[in-house]
Amino acid sequence: MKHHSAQREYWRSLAHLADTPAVRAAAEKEFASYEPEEMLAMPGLTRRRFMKLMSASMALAGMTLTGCRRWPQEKLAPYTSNPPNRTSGVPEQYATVMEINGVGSPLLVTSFDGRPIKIEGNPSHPYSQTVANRAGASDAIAQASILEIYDPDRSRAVINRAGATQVASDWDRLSNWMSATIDSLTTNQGQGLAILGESTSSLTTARLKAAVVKRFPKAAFFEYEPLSRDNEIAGAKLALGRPARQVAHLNKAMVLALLDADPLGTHPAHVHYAFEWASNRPNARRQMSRVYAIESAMTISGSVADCRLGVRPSRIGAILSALAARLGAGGMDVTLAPEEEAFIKHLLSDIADNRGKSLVLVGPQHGPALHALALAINEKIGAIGSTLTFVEEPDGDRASHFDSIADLTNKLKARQIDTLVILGGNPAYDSPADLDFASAMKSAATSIHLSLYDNETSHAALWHVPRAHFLEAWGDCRAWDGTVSICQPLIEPLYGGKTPDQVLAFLAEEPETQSDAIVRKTFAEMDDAAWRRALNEGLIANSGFKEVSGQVSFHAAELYPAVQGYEVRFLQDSKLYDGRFATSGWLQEIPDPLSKIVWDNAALISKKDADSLGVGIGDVLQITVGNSSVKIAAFVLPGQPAGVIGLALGYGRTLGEHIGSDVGVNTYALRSSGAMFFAPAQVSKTGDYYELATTQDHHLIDQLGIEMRQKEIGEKYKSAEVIHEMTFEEWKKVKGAPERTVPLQLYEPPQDEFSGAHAWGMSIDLSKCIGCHACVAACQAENNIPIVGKDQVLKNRQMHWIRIDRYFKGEADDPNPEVVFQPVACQHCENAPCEQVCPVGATVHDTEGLNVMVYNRCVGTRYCSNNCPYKVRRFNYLDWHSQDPRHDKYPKPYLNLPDQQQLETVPKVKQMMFNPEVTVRMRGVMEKCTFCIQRIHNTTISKRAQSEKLNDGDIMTACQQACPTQAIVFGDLRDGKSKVSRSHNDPRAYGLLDEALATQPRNKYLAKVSNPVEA
Amino acid sequence: MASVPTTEFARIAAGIEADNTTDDPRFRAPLVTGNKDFAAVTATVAGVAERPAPPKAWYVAMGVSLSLLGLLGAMIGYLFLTGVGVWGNNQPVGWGFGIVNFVFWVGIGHAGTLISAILYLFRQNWRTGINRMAEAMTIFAVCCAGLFPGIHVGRPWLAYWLFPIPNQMTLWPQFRSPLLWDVFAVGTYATVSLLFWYVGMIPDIATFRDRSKNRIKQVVYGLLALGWNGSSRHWHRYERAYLMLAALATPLVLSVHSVVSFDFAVSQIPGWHTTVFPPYFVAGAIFGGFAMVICLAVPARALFGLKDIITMRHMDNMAKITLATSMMVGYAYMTEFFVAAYSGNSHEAFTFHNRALGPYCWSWCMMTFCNVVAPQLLWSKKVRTNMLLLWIVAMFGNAGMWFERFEIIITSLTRDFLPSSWHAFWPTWVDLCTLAGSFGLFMTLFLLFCRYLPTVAIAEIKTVMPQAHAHAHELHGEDAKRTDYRPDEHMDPDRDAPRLKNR
Amino acid sequence: MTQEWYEQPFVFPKWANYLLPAIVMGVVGALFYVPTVVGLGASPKTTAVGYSPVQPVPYSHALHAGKLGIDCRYCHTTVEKANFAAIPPTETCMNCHTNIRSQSDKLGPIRDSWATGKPMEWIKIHDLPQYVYFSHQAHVNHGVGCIECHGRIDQMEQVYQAKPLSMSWCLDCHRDPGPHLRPKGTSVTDMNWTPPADPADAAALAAKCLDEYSIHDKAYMQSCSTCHR
Amino acid sequence: MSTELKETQDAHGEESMLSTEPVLTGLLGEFADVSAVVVAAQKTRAAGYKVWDVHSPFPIHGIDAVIGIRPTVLPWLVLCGGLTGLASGLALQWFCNAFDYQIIVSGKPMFSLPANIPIIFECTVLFSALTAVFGMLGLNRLPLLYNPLFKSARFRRVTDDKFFIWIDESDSQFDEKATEEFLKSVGATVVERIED
Repeated sequence: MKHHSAQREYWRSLAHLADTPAVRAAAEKEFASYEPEEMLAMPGLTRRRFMKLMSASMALAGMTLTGCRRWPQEKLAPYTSNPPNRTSGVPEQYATVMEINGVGSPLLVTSFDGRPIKIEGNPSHPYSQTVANRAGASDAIAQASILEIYDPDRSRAVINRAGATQVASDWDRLSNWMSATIDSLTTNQGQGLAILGESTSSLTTARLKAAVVKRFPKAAFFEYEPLSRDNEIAGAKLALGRPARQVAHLNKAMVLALLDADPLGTHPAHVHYAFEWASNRPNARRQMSRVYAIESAMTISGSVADCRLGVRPSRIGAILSALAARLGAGGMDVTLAPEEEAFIKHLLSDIADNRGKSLVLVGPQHGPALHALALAINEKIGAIGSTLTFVEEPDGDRASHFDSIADLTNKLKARQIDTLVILGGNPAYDSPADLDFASAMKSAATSIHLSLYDNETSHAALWHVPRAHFLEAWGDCRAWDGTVSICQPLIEPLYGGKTPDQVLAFLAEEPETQSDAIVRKTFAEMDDAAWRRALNEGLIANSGFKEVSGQVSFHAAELYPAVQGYEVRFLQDSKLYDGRFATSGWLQEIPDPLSKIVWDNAALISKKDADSLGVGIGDVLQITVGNSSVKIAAFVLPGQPAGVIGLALGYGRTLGEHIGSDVGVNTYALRSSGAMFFAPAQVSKTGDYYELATTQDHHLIDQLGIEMRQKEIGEKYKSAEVIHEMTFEEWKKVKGAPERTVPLQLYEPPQDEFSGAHAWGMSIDLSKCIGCHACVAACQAENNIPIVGKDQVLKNRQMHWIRIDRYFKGEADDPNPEVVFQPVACQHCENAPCEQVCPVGATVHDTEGLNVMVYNRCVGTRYCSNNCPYKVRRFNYLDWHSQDPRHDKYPKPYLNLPDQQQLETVPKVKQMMFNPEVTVRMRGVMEKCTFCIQRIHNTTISKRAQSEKLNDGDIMTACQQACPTQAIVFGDLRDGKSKVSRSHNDPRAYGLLDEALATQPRNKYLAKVSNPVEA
Repeated sequence: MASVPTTEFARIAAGIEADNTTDDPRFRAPLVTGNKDFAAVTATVAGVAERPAPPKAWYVAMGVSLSLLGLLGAMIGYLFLTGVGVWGNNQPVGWGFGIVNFVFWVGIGHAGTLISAILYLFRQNWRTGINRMAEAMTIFAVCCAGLFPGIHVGRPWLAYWLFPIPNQMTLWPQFRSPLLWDVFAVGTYATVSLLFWYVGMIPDIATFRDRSKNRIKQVVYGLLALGWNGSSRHWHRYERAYLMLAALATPLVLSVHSVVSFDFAVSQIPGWHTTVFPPYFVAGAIFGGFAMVICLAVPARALFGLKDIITMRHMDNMAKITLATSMMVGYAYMTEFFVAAYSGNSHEAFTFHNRALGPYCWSWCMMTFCNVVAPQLLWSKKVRTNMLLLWIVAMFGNAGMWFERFEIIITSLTRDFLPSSWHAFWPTWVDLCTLAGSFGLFMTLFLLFCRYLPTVAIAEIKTVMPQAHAHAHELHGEDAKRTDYRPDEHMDPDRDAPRLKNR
Repeated sequence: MTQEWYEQPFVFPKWANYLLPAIVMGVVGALFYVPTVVGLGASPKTTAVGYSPVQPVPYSHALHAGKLGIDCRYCHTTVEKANFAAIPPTETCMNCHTNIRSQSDKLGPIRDSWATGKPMEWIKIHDLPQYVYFSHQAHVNHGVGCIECHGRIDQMEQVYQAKPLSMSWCLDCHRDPGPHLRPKGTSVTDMNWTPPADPADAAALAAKCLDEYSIHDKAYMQSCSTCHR
Repeated sequence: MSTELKETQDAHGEESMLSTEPVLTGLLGEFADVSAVVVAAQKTRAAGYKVWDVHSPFPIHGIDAVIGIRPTVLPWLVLCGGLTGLASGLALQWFCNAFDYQIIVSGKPMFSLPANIPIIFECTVLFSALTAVFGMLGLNRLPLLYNPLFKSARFRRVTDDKFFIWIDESDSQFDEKATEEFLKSVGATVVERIED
């Protein structure tokens, strides 16, 4: 997709920025109306290209009898005047940024004739780049935002809920209506006006808040995030005497101690952290870091740790202060359980050997004191300044999110607030249960909620205002290190949504009402050249937070009271975050990295507890915290610490639209102000059963199967057929190229067959993969892969072209099993077993060694899938794009030519999302990973056409590009110097099942290297 | 003449049945009992079709069969309009009931041609009593079999791409695929079996033609009989052609199921990738086929009064073959386990371990019991000659063969190489109804056959009756002794056939 | 012997014996006739070639490209840079037609489109299946003339489909590209260019072109992935 | 069943091609059982008749030798059919996969006999079987729906239990009276004139 790499047009023409009438006119022409149905007719040429929904009508053209059938007449609707800097049909890329919980993740969005269709990380931004200026990594959530913008369920109109009835309205009516209120507010200086916002680092928002305060001095601002990281800030404040943000430098940390911290999984900067972490796993200098994880839940970071200890959350305090005491960082030593002792013994010795190269991190669930203590330790071991630095925290002195929401609720209950403006968020759903925010909202005379969806909070509010998606709007925000990025729209708001800034500007009576003008004003001091560069690069250089330094003072941590019974631990969901993404089908169907559960959350429970409770997977538990309780199905997760029940937040939405409603159980119900992250609980068995859908280990109930699986994947840190691995010590001894034993073959493989100019190949490094599923989401977005819904996943019909096999190594009752992630896509075997069995030659090889799947030739015998030893082929058992993923338990017949089904049943808005370069498959055909052949061809074609040379790295598969740790490498094996050839010659390289079946895969895995302590 | 049928039916009604199963070295055991002459044989067989109305049981059976056939139609309609997703197939298990049923029916479809062809080559005269019925069963079973590959594909309207038809894409089938071998093998088999069946029927249809009283039957049978007039010259070439068909059909019948077994043997799924499959499948097919013939013959001979023609001896012989083949199948099962253990291939070993003890062990037990244990009863002559018991054992055989295919196809697919991809298979209601429906199709065709076509090879039966030889023997001798042939004495049958003035 | 079943004797008429030859001849005839008719009737040569819908504006390529000799790329700007040949925006028409024939009724829809901003809706003629990925830049930049696929556009009053655009037709060229290439320096848009008459020269030229554009070998050119994804 | 002669007989036989008047085509003698007909057949042959035949409900063992029927050429036709099938099966696969459109499949050679054997075999069998059946019908000149013999009500039992000897009037030795006598003498229970 690097058509444009010649002149990297990451920005739209300057004319678009200035809001001149001419440009508005142009924009109007470009999107004649905001009705997507009409928009479809617009960027004409490409209409047929993005609605690739007719595979089979053409397939029919091959049929002697219906060859005469002409498929529906198509119209060509060109622009009336070409927009500047755009070649029809050539995708362009714009830099923008997506903000979650006050931290921006920089993105590069591919736009196809005015429609954003794919998202990548911004390669020129330090917090997303993996290969400088070439590849930027991202995560599943960012990838899925492309689905969100085209979600037909998004709210399309302002809604007024005066009285019982809801009235569709529009922004003007609202503003007129508001003017009265605003007048009264101006008279009393905004007394009783409260504005509740999400956490944001936007400078524009800050500016506008000030402006609002200027107009309404008595207005009160509140901020709430259910997954707040305020503890870290408070901790730093405690230790340094001033609020500060901790920036870890994992590439420098050779010893990493994680106490309930998850820098690779849930940290706002996890993409960058994962990249840094991977640089030492192991690195070119034959060094390898060692990760210690002491955690009360199975996290991604814990799963890739070399040494892991699962403990109750309440033990973290004790272990940390013991650590502090023994390292001489002060505090009193406490007696630890023997396994804890044994564990920190190794940790201490490693830290001793790696002064200045070690780092101790504590998770945001733990109180400020623990963070302060951790900082004291880091001070002591010389981490601060090398592996850990401080930058200033914007608005660090604000009330913490939890206090803020509590304060607001009390004010509301006390009727001190009559006008409540809620900018985004969904407090009615995710605020602490004991506050009962939803009913508190009612006591405000006027309440306005701005949000993408007409959700729980919107229903509790008087007005709902549709929000502009970040791909539709202007804005700005700052990455974890404070670097400012501008959020620029890829498309005009589909439903005329507003940004929070626009609402604030309205309240502040700013002259600018358009989001672009509002943002530009914030950066008024930048000249156009600088501004253009900022847009182009996707960041404003040197705009990071100032470093702060200060003497870390020691503060004794109060230990948690010991808990005897069960403890629940609330988890940030790996996909739905805090529940705001519950409406995304892609995210719902992406399996949880560890449990592999889709379309549900579950009570994660250890084998030990499960046995003592006498429950298995799917048995419903009743979990009671304080006086509220929920019923939720149990899932026995290896590595889950005994006595701890893990509960993912974000499920059980009641107003999550078609996709998100009634999926899983709402665990916020158990979450009260006192205990936001973990709490003592009573757990009992209800006797009910609820079927959980997982994409792996289904029906692995019997001992026989379990034994065979363990045999296939091998013992801890030992190689076996499927998983090759070695310890760091062993690896240091390995030399030379991998030896491949070729089993006897019937035919001498013909030499001339793969005669192409290139020989495409891939390699996947098992020691770098953290199972984050960014690749899965990226593949889904790139290749028009449908979702199938829970019922179909139960039948194991999910369509992901690349899946991540997760294996637990060690005995079934091992409290700390080794976890291996193995991404498996089509291996593109040179002796592909799938090909010889296809009766119509629908899957064959091309001369560049790709195993190509020709959808339009496929009749769907499924023999190829049977004969594929990797089971990476996916069959369109039904017309997935047309199916309702939630409610079609019994598939509905379609009474027309099958190839028309998608055209007629897929919402037009959704059709805008399809990647025009990839055929949208119809029912009855097989599909599978193509190594992103559309990227290969588009790049090679344009390179040849412009007679440029093709360099290693010019072509990147979607999964490779998204991968934060660069575990996936793709390239040309003919080019001996290419990355991929080098890793194919790495001594660790092996072809999956190659020894057994001589399939000669073009994808090779690099054996996992882990760095456990010698027992 | 007219009185014969009545007394005949009376005799049957009285339940008098001769036991001709004992072998007495002194004389050849009769293959037609109830000391019938030619006319009586003709009358008995033709009587089935000439009755004014079939027995009540026929109507009942036909009613059931037709409703099942309707069900089949509905299921296929739903399938075509919705997608293969209405079946239970999933990601590891790409082939479910569709192919299980296909292999099952193809297996059934072997006994017919096998009985006809092989027994014919081996001069097993007793075949004449049952070959027609068996051949018919073959044809109908192959119809059912042919149905499934057609409907199990994702885009059935494109299934014709499996045939090498010139097209604007200049694309051809991929001949390395066992599925394509199937297309040719099953196609050939269906064609040859149909010819074999029809050629065998020509003289008997002529019999029907000459006996039928209403005009429609006379015309229809007349057309089908092709003007057969029993000329010796015709008989001469007819027998040659029939012999060669038999000689061709014998390797064919073995090849077809071998090719079907290649669908599995040529792939590389543990449990499929096995060299023993071709003989094993053929043995299984013969076993299943004979079981099915018994299941059909037992009621048919009772219902249509054919006990003197499909005699105890026939049933006894079939029972013996069933027993023998069931032992072969049992042996094949053991071989599989031995090879799995001996090969040292962990996947192979696990697969068989998994079959016997895994989640699908119930189907393995069903298979073993029905195909190996139950037929052991046939060692006892009491069972072989007790039609009810025999029928029950045969029914076990049929069920067992279905479970065998389920076993091979499903359990191997549910757990192959990568443990991450293992997944169970469960049929949906559509799967079950389609299976039931296919029996509807089979039974409907068979019942129509019983009603309107010669269910027994009349002409062939006559050749194995003593009257057919009588004292022709010494005449032969005499004829052989003659030395006074003149060269012109011989007439070349291909030229000097009797001239008939037809204008 | 009772003979009640001889009552209605039936004998086929004599002509019945001519049924056989009749049937045989009929079948043999059908075996040749039906495939021929179906083959010819259904082939894209019959169904696709000559497809010529009436466009909202009777734009004459014969006039613009032929008489006036406007280069294809004046309107279809993207052929060398992109996979698709862009249909010109209304603006392009207006460039000239604000002055020339500015009041012509035929141009009414163009003027409306320009005024309202609603796009023209031309009817697509050269319409490939959705799963076929044809790239103009891949062909145009390697010496394949427009005429190869579009025929004598410069002589068409109303554009029609000149070639079948069927898979076999594509393959004809992909399997032997040489004769369809024109050397560097000759314009691909030149409708009058013809290869040398002398077969030897033609062959030599073909070889030269294959070399100077480094055209892929046949094996690559007929790989499925070359056109399908 | 009367067997007396009519005046207008074989004199008009030939020109009555066009007329509707019945023409004698030959004599049909009925026999009760196998032995009778076999004996009669031997005698017929000994008597030097050439254009005659035996009709029976089933193939009579050894009758060929008695009448003196030479082995048919059918087997050779079938052999040719089989070879044709073999060749076409092989050619088809070679043309499709190795010649007309070469596509790389599983890194296997474009053409390799082992993979082609099953289909070659099937084609061989198919062609042979078709030749056998249609060759047989062809040589037997079937279907022949109309046949003067079918006019005889008795002859209907040739498919049941009766045996017939047919002597055609075109036989050089054929003389209606004499032949009728002859047939009676060799044991025909009934002799019938078959007219056309």
